[in-house]
Amino acid sequence: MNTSAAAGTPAVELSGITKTFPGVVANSDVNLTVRTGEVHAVCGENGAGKSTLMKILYGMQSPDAGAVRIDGEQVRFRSPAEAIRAGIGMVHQHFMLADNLTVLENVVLGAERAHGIGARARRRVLALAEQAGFRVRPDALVERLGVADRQRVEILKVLYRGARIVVLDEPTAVLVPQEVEELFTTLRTMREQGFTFLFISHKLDEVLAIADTVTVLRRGTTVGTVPAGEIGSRQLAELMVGSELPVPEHGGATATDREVLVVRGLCASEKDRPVLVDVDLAVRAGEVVGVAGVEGNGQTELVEAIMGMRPADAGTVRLGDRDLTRLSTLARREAGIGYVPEDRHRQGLLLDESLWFNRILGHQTRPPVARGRWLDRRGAREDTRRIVARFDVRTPGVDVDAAALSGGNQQKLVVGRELSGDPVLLIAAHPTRGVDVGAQAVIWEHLRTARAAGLAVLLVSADLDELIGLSDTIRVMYRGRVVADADPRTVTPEELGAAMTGARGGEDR
Amino acid sequence: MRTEVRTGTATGRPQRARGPVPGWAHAALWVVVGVVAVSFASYQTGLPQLTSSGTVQSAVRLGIPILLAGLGGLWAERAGVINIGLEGMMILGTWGGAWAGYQWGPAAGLLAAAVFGALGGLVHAVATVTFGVNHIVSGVAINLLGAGTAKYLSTLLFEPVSKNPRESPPVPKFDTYSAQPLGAWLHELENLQRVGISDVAGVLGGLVTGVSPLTMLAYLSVPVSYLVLWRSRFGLRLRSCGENPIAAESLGVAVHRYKYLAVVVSGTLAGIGGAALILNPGQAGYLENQTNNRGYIGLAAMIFGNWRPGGLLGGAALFGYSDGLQLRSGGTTVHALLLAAALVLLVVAAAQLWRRRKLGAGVALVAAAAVLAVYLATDQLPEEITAYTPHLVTLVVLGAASQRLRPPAANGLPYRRGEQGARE
Amino acid sequence: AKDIGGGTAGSAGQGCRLNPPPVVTAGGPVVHRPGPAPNAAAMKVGLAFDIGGRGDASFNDASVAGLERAKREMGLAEVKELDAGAGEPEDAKQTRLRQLAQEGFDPVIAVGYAYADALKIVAAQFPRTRFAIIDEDLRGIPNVTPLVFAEEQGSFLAGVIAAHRTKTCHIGFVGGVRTPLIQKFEAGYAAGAKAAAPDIRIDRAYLTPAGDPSGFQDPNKGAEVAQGQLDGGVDVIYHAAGASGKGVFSSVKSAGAKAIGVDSDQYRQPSVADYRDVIISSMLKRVDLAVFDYVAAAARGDLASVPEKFDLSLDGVGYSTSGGMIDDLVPTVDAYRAAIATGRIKVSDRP
Amino acid sequence: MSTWRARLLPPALAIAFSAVLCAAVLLASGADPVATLAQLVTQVGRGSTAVDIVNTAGAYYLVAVAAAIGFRMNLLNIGIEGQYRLGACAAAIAGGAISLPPGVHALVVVVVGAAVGAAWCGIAALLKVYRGVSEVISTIMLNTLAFGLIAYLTQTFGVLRGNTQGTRIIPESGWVPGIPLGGAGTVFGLVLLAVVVGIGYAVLLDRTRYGFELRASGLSPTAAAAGGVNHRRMVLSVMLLSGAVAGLAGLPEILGRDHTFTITFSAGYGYAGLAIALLGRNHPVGVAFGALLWSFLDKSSLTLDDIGVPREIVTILQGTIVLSVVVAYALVRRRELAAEQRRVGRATGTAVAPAAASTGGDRS
Ligand SMILES: Nc1ncnc2c1ncn2[C@@H]1O[C@H](COP(=O)(O)OP(=O)(O)OP(=O)(O)O)[C@@H](O)[C@H]1O
Ligand SMILES: Nc1ncnc2c1ncn2[C@@H]1O[C@H](COP(=O)(O)OP(=O)(O)OP(=O)(O)O)[C@@H](O)[C@H]1O
Ligand SMILES: [Mg+2]
Ligand SMILES: [Mg+2]
Repeated sequence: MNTSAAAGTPAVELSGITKTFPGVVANSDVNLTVRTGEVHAVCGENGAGKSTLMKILYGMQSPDAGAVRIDGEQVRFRSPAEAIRAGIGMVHQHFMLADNLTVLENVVLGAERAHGIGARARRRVLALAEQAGFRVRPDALVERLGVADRQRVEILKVLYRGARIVVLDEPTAVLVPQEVEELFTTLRTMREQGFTFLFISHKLDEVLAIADTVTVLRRGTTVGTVPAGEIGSRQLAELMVGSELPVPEHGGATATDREVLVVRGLCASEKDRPVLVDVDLAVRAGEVVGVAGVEGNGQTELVEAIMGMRPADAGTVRLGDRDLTRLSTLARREAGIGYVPEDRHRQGLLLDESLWFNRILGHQTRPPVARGRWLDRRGAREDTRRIVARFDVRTPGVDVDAAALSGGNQQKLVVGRELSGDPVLLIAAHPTRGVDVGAQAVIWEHLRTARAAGLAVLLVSADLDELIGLSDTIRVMYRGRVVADADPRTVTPEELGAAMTGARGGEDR
Repeated sequence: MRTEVRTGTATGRPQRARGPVPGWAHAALWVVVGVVAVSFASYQTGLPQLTSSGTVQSAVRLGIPILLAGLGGLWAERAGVINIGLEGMMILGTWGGAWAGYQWGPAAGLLAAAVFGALGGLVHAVATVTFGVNHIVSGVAINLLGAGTAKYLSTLLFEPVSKNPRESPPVPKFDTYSAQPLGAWLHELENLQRVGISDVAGVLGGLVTGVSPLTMLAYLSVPVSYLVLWRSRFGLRLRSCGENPIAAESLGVAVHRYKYLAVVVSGTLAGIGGAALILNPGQAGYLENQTNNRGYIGLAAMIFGNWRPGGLLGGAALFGYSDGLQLRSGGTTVHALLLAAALVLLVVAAAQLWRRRKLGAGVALVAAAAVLAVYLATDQLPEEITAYTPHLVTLVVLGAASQRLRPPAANGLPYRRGEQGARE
Repeated sequence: AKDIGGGTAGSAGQGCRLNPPPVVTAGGPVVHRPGPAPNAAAMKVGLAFDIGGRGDASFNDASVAGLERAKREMGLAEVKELDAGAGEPEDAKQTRLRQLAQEGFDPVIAVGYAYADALKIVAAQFPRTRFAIIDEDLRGIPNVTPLVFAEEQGSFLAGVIAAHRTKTCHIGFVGGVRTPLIQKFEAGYAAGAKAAAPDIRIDRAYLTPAGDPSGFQDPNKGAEVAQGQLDGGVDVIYHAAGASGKGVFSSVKSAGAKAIGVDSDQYRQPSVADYRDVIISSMLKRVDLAVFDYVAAAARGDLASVPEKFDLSLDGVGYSTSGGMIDDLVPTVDAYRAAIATGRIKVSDRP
Repeated sequence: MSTWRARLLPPALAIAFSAVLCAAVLLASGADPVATLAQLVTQVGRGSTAVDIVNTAGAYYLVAVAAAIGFRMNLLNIGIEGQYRLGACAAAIAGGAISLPPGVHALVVVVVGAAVGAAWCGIAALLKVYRGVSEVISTIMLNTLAFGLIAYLTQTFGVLRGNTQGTRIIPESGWVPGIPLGGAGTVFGLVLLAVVVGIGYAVLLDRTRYGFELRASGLSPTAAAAGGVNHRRMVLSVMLLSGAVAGLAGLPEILGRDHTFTITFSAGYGYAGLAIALLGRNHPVGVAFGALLWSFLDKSSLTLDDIGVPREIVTILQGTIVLSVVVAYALVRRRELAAEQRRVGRATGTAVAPAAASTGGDRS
């Protein structure tokens, strides 16, 4: 299946790249050839080694073995600075921006030699933005920008350094379809101007839409390179995981009439600025309510307000017959809410503690992990073993630190924990973000099972396929309000995206 | 790693960074408010000491070591390294300054103080940057180490000469200079004792008379720090290490090198701050425990100044002023200061009201009333309290203002090269 | 422009309206010393220092000087000094005393009132060892001899000198830490100044309140406080501020005013040699003398002969004339001195 | 299995490294390191040194536990110095002013000490929780202010004995008898208080819900918040607890020996406490060893004058020990995590193969 794509000198040639981290072989004998002026996609499960490979190309990590050739010439980068000098730029999976610096400062950082940090640099930035087809305000603080704007800043950074070869590591993960389309327009414009792109994404339809060639990694090695035109997303998925791609499927309505969560007129603000405006919401037993929205439009705040982590200015939150509005987070959890937070490292886990210790978090007042004011360490261990077995958490035992597990396994532990103790409501924020397809399937399956057993689920996700696939009904948030409802059986991702950007209302409103 | 991708704005719309008034004008306005309040209090109570050039000179002398220590803190923390070891570096500076100073004169003393402070900074850099030790822990250890080393060395090297293990031999001092004829003219104005004019003349006069090269250096280091940190490439890179070192590294910034540099500069400044305790006129040589927590206070001044040179200058000035006042003229003037404080609080209340913050205005108003009541009900404060006026003032002001402070985002976080994504 | 020293203070005014000195009929003080120095060749003396330790140019050094003289004149065999740390706990003081007693030093001299409590305990444990304590009137323990001084009397003379030297009729006192001991200095000084010039104004300040020892260690603060007094019109300052006194001297010097030192003859003290030309006199507290007398009494086995208090009449306190800046005042000051020594003037030790 | 190594190796390495460094310093200044060490060790057997070491270790243990409680939550309570002195002062004033049956009297004194320590630290806690003032700065300022307050209190409520200003003597009913060991001195009865506090600290941390919440908040405030831990309340209560324990530290000396608080009362324990907590890794047992080591160095160093070695070498030793112990911990921790990741990798590497084959929605 290996098709040689080389015609003329390839822009990038990686051969025999091997890189090991303690306990993990991130890359082993990876080969990759990228032609000049193409968009070359790199696909693979979580942890397949895509980012590592790109970081090696970008000089952020040095390979244990293998060679890197740029425009035919063998190079060995010891730092990003050298890669930048060789014309390589990288937009990272996680934005690499300093929030407290301005757009201009972020762009010129590290490349001050080119045009200084003053007026000349500002002119240059504005010119580049124009060339790429978007607008910027050089003196705005980055912390005030939305996700799409931040990504533009990232791309500007790369352009400003005169990169000809641009690595985009999961650039679309946080974008809505419209924004993705804008990005792709930019990429196409630039491809015509002669730029070469390495493009990483988990979303295979996107890959096929933008890429000229696709290389698939599986567990650290290249399993094949194919022209994008010759392959469908199903085959691509099989290449990636060695089997069929799981899709979140709905599995029939199980919703009842019993309202479990009722949110009425919820308002919240941050430093005098409203972040939630008059939100109404209800989730019934056996129902999954999906919340869609571009990041920063109040989903996070909604979840926090329901969990009692953010004070509400007005409105009520009820769980069954109980009014939760004045209760603490812990009391809400005790009342039967499970919570999968959006960032497992920051909010879900104590990375430096053992798995069983992590099992206690959020349940510290309840059996089987506690008895009154005392912890039940044995109970915690045993119940953690149960979760490990039931949720297929791959670990040698429950005494290892959470930090030692891979992301997917960490997330399975979190979901398992939050489904423990018979919750009546689960709030799941991005439950499969950055999780590989295997773990994703496990998590989806468990959500579906619990729903069938009568669990009410509030699902916040940026993955529209996940939202559409799992939800019984979808609410769209924009600027802190619920602006539209959508029926997942009929809505398309594009329509949803339009509602999320406030372009037009959803079907029901 | 924790790259936040949330905008925090419900509207998703980029908001304007600053209000209509630029920061410096804002600051200048508050300085004016302060001076007016103090001259009013001086007029009301008939205590010219509140704005006399002598008091201001005291404030300068007492404030300079704190200013320098604070600048040291600023440099380190802007690069993301918390430096609570300033005290230890300052002690090393005093020892080094005295040791070189008594043998080769004040200029050599200054140099040695800088070098010794820098050495302290280097140790801190090795511990925090290379070994990833918790910054505060390392700082505490450096304070122990600095004190111990200085004591040990002075027993070893000073005692044979000074006959006292806790003291250096006399150290020659810098000469002082005054801006003439400006100084004399201001002095005349001050002596007229006219409301307002004399107050301003006193304050300005105090700033330009009896200035030593070391004081000039300290004055200069404020704008220089600003220019270097905010207006140069070097500074941009340095600050980026304190805001998001991983991003900086990804752009080819040698983060470790900048952190090292910043912490060493930090130590150097603290060391010079130590030198200011021994090489300025009117000061003794090295003396055990003479820094007396000034390093920590410098840190407080820096936080007080919101991690900016201008604000830090304000913090050091406030500290020096209140300390100078209570030392020079004791309880009565500190008591008069209450009147000025009440006045400033009133202005704060008005400003809050203007911004339609009712709660803030109310609190400020109540506080103003309380301070005024204390002022009217007493005619002197107990000496045990006035002796610590600066500390109290710092605490109160921080309590009132610290919510608006904005430390560098990655301040104090451990950073290792190539670590990003290790936990992803 | 470069500043070239010299101030304006002191140029104004003609000084105070002065009282005439007291007329003393019985002549000078009567100092009676017991006979010739005994032989102390078999004696080993232990010395436990207070904070400040050797080289403090104050009472620690003075006690060493006393022992040096004992070595010279009585052939004292061995002296051992142990140093104290700042803020050290009580048991460190006990350990120090115990260590000296255990090693066979006898007598053991505790320098400073900080040893009072420790001495009560250790003295009971070593009933055969003789102890002395400086600056604390510790009575009722058979093997402890207190060596205390009438600081207020010496300070009285300093006050007299200040009153005669001020041109502004305004003088200052700078204390290190507001402790009862330092307040004795203040009390005597004020009393002396008032006795010589009833209209005189006296500014008094302490660098830190009791319990914060940094007041003895912070010359910068000393300088500021003195500067404040000088700017307020003071032109003679007496300090009892330990190492912070350096700061006082430096401010006094740059203002062209005058200073009075404390404890030892500070005019001759190397660490403040830069300022000697403004140190017109020093209040002397003769710890050396007391230590010498005590050792001599111990050598004779006659501790009862150690006076209860080393006061003016015993030359236990006094004033210095080094530098010759108060030579014209000596008759006046001596008159007051005689009046105190003979009990005609009583000096209170409370301000 | 390797955890005991992870616990013991760093301090051992650090002490060895620091000893070598100090030996070099001593050699450079012409002293004999071996003789110095011998002198330090033999001093333990002399006089009351051994008992003094135990007594001071008791106080050190208390301040170190106070520091450790804060450290566990990433709170740096530099104010222990002020808290323990103010606590001791207030407790002594209260003890001297009341008269109660034996036992109860002492208990009241102990409670007052703890309460005042907690209250003083509480100021910093309130400022932090409600006004966002860094506790580092506020506690430093409060330390200095404590000086003034103590001076004021001893002036106002105290008496003058000789040249020493102190509080009224506590009547005998308030004393806590010690364990007399004759010539070797008397072990303070309240050293047992340190033991009790230590056990309480260990149980609290390991076995209780509160301890769990404390550790969780320290490790990740965000995760703790999501897990229902009220961060504000934790900060407040932990600072109060830390202050209360600090407030106890001066009491063994006051109730066991001095029976009054004088302005010359021991100073500097607070800073030592921070260092000891670091040395002992905030662990109840580790801190105990740290306190003993620190106390041994302090007490034995008094003898160094005897052989003409500057006592400050011990301060240098202490500083390098703290610095190198944290470096050693950082290095060992890094190695341990890598080893664990390897272990997980190995363990799951075998599990991956069959699972990968059956990836899909068919597993539950
Ligand atoms: N710095 C590091 N230290 C240790 N292990 C690492 C490090 N960086 C990556 N790994 C591990 O190497 C493997 C490959 O990671 P990598 O980030 O390259 O995967 P990826 O294909 O980009 O995954 P994703 O789709 O989640 O972005 C993973 O198991 C990861 O845990
Ligand atoms: N600093 C910046 N960097 C990148 N893009 C930016 C920046 N500032 C603004 N933009 C983008 O430029 C466009 C214009 O935004 P801007 O804030 O100037 O005003 P606007 O759209 O007129 O706002 P409003 O919606 O209130 O009318 C937006 O799409 C925004 O995302
Ligand atoms: Mg990746
Ligand atoms: Mg990843």
